[in-house]
Amino acid sequence: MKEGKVVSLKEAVSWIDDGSVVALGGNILNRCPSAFVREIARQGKRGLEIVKTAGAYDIDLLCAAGCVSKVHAGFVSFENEFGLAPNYRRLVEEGKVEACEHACYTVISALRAAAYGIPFQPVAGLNGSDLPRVRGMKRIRNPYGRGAIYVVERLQPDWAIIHVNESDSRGNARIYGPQFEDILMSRAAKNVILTAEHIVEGERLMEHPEMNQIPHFLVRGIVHLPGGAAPCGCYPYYEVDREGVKRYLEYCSKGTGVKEYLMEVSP
Amino acid sequence: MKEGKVVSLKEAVSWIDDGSVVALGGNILNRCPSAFVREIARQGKRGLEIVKTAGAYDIDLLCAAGCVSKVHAGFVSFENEFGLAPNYRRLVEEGKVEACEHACYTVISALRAAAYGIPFQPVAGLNGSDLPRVRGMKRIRNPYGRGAIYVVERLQPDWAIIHVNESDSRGNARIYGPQFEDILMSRAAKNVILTAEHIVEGERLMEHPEMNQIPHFLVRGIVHLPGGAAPCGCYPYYEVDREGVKRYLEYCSKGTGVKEYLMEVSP
Amino acid sequence: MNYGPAEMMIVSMARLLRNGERVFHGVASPLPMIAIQLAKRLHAPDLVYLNIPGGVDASPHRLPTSTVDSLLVENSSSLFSLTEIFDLSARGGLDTAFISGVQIDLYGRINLSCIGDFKQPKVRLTGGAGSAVILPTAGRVILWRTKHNPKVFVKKCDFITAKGNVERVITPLCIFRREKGRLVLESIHPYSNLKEVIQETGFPIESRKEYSITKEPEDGELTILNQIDPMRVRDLEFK
Amino acid sequence: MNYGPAEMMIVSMARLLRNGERVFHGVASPLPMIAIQLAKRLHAPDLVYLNIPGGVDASPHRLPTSTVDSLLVENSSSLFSLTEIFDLSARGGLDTAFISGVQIDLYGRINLSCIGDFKQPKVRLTGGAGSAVILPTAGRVILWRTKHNPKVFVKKCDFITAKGNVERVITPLCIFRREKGRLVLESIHPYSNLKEVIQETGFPIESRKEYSITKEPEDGELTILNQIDPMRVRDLEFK
Repeated sequence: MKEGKVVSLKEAVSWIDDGSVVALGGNILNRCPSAFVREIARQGKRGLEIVKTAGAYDIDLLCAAGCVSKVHAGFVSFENEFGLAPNYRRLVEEGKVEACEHACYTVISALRAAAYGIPFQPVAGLNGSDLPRVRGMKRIRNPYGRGAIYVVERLQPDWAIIHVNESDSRGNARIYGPQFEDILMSRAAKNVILTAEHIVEGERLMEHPEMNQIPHFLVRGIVHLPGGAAPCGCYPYYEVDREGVKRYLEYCSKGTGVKEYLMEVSP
Repeated sequence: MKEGKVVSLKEAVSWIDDGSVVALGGNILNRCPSAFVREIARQGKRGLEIVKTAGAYDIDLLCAAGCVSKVHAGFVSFENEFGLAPNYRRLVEEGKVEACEHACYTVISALRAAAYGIPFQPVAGLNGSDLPRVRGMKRIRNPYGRGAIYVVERLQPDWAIIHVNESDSRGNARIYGPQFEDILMSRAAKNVILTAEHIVEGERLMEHPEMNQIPHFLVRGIVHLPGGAAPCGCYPYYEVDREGVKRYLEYCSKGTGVKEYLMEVSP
Repeated sequence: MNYGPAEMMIVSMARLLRNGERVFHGVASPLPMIAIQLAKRLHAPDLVYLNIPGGVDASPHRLPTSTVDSLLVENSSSLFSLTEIFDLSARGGLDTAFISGVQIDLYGRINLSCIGDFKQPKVRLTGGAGSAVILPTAGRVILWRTKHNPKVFVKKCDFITAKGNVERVITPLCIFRREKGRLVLESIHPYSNLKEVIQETGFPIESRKEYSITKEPEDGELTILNQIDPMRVRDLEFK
Repeated sequence: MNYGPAEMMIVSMARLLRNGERVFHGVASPLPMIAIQLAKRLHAPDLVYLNIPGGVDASPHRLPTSTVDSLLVENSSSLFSLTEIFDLSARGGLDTAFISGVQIDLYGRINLSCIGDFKQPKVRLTGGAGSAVILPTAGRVILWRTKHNPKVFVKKCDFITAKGNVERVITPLCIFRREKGRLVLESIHPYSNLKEVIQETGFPIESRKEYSITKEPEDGELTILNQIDPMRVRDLEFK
């Protein structure tokens, strides 16, 4: 089935220019495009802007590897069991990465603006928060009545990188279980790269077209990466590899940790 | 299975007050809540505002029965085989029904504003159309850069009436095949009434929760109405009853046609 | 092989479609529905076919008489709803859309709303469906209308429902191309002539010198058209 | 039966939940995740449980250590994504949300963004996740924090990540209720006392006279809690 849009991991990552805006699918430690992210780090991309509602391993690793200039996210941390994202935190504190903090819903709204072809999207809430001030979110008058509402600026990723359960060689793809913001990302981004647990026959996917949330014509390339979310989980195939996450964090607690980590982990 | 939120057709229709804003699911002659619409006509509701991207039988019948004050829609007609919607057309021409013409996408955008809890929704396009002028759609400046964009006002239906393939007695429901704008309507409306081909065990629907597009907590009531879309079709169970549509149009071509039609057709 | 305006129009539409592009037709659109299937069978197998029921690359076992029929999800590769199609067009991702008009003016502006005044119409029409958004946002729009007379091709629309990126207009008599914002005669179908086109068109025909004769439908095109539409759904638009 | 702050907090949260209401917890929220399951087993079987993976009324076969784990779609009645939950809250349809804060001030405003200046932080925190939208739009917000000291309950947040409809704050020592915009002491947990609460709170404790002692967790509550959380996922928040 190596045909159609299926390419190697190296090639797909080579498409991404320094300075690109890259949306990463999944959420925290679930169905992240982890292997793809490691290859970005290995290829030494620079100045990327990362877009995600809530990230951990993927964002932290890219920060550690020096790939990132800005992070547009609502939440960056490993949650209670593993704690704060050490590299993201350090690099923001050192002024080397800019934390473009969003409410998760403002990431969603900014992606909606991109998907809907409009320059901004009104969003409920935010009243009383300091975020609009420090992040330059505007408030505009309701032209149909009283009141005003915050609007967030369009955020159009150059790339959405989405790890899916199944794809055919043209890019018709399925996610089983939680989709998080991945479907919206696939619409908002200029280009989509899928990393897929399984490359399957298109005929089988066509038996239930309503389950194929990503249509082929939005997809630029597909990388066959079984286990490609690890150490994050990929429902329903495998859970979070907690030892794997710990190993990443242990490497990070050493000096030149991420380089060594990337040499040890494959792909 | 007559339990939970399952009620009679009469009761569900009795909930709808005169003057309500009612969104109707389906599209043209597909999966419309036809039996529900006929009961609205029989109960003699008045002053309803109907919301739908593209309607035919349902909108025309409600207009004929004197139930409608305004129609918010992008398209009202039976398409090529059956022609224009005769009662809608006549009553708009007589000034008795107001044609609040939308582009279909502005209906969608106005419903999105309701679903997103915002007073208006920006929408691409409309440039050069007379619709914004006659319909009072405003154009506002982009606060993040150059240019301006049309925004449409929120349109929040009091009710969304949606004919589904399957529902359990709590209102977890499934549509097979084309969903049209029904899922958005279920989010935009204050209340949802389902008419269902089949009332099924919740346990069965829970085997594939991702296929249940309408969650129970949005649903106020369910009416068990096998064949309830006829003469419209309900994929994959039955196609459009073209003789049934013709019969409706034949009754309409007589003087007091719709009253007689409603006596003949059941439910 | 025999052909009439229906076949000439469908073949003309199909020839305009390119392999790989994303093409949409809406409600009440039998000719585009058939033209898209024809193009996919001829030169554009990878054309991405989008429609209101949401089937991507649908290939129904028979053609429906309604172009929003649920049959148009059969053998699809995924579902992509009307809402998604509008979003796609709004963000610049829809290449080609087919739209009709009850009135069409020299600038390719269309009226699908009313004859007479909008608020007190002499005739209330269907409404423009998605046209007011599609015309300005799609990469190109191919207009068509199965009647060619001065009531359709008018000096001035009673109401401008939509205006935008019209590239061509396919009629039973001819094909117009839009150049510098105005419709110019591109070709006249073999069974018509310049006199008839001028007589049946309410706006002045410009650039007469450069028009050609539309290439007749080829036997191969007509054979496949008849395979796709053996029940002549196409005739519905000519009733 | 034995109980500590974890049990006291979870039981306190669960008691606040009402049958039939729509309740959401987000990321890094073990105590609310457990409290919701407890309430559903006790007095609120029809509580509508919403979470980030999107499971509606999920009932996982075991509790995950992450509260965005895909296990939280198990045995759901439908999927309702985070985007949908925000929309629901935005349109006034979310009844109750659980949110935490690294700093919480007298007005129930929270900081999850930074210690020090936002642009040049001394400590970059996790970020507020959805809180800046949830606090103003949800019907009510129940804040919780597993540490109660003057660094958490502060006179002034370094940064206001979110402000809004906070109804109660559950801490290891006490429960605050928000009245006329300010947090007032509602009850002190049986193992603590007023002196300790005052000492560990950075803002002045108001309306001291009317506070009560939190009702101890009952054996029935603790039994079910232990059935739900036999592996003591709840302790993760106290590390």
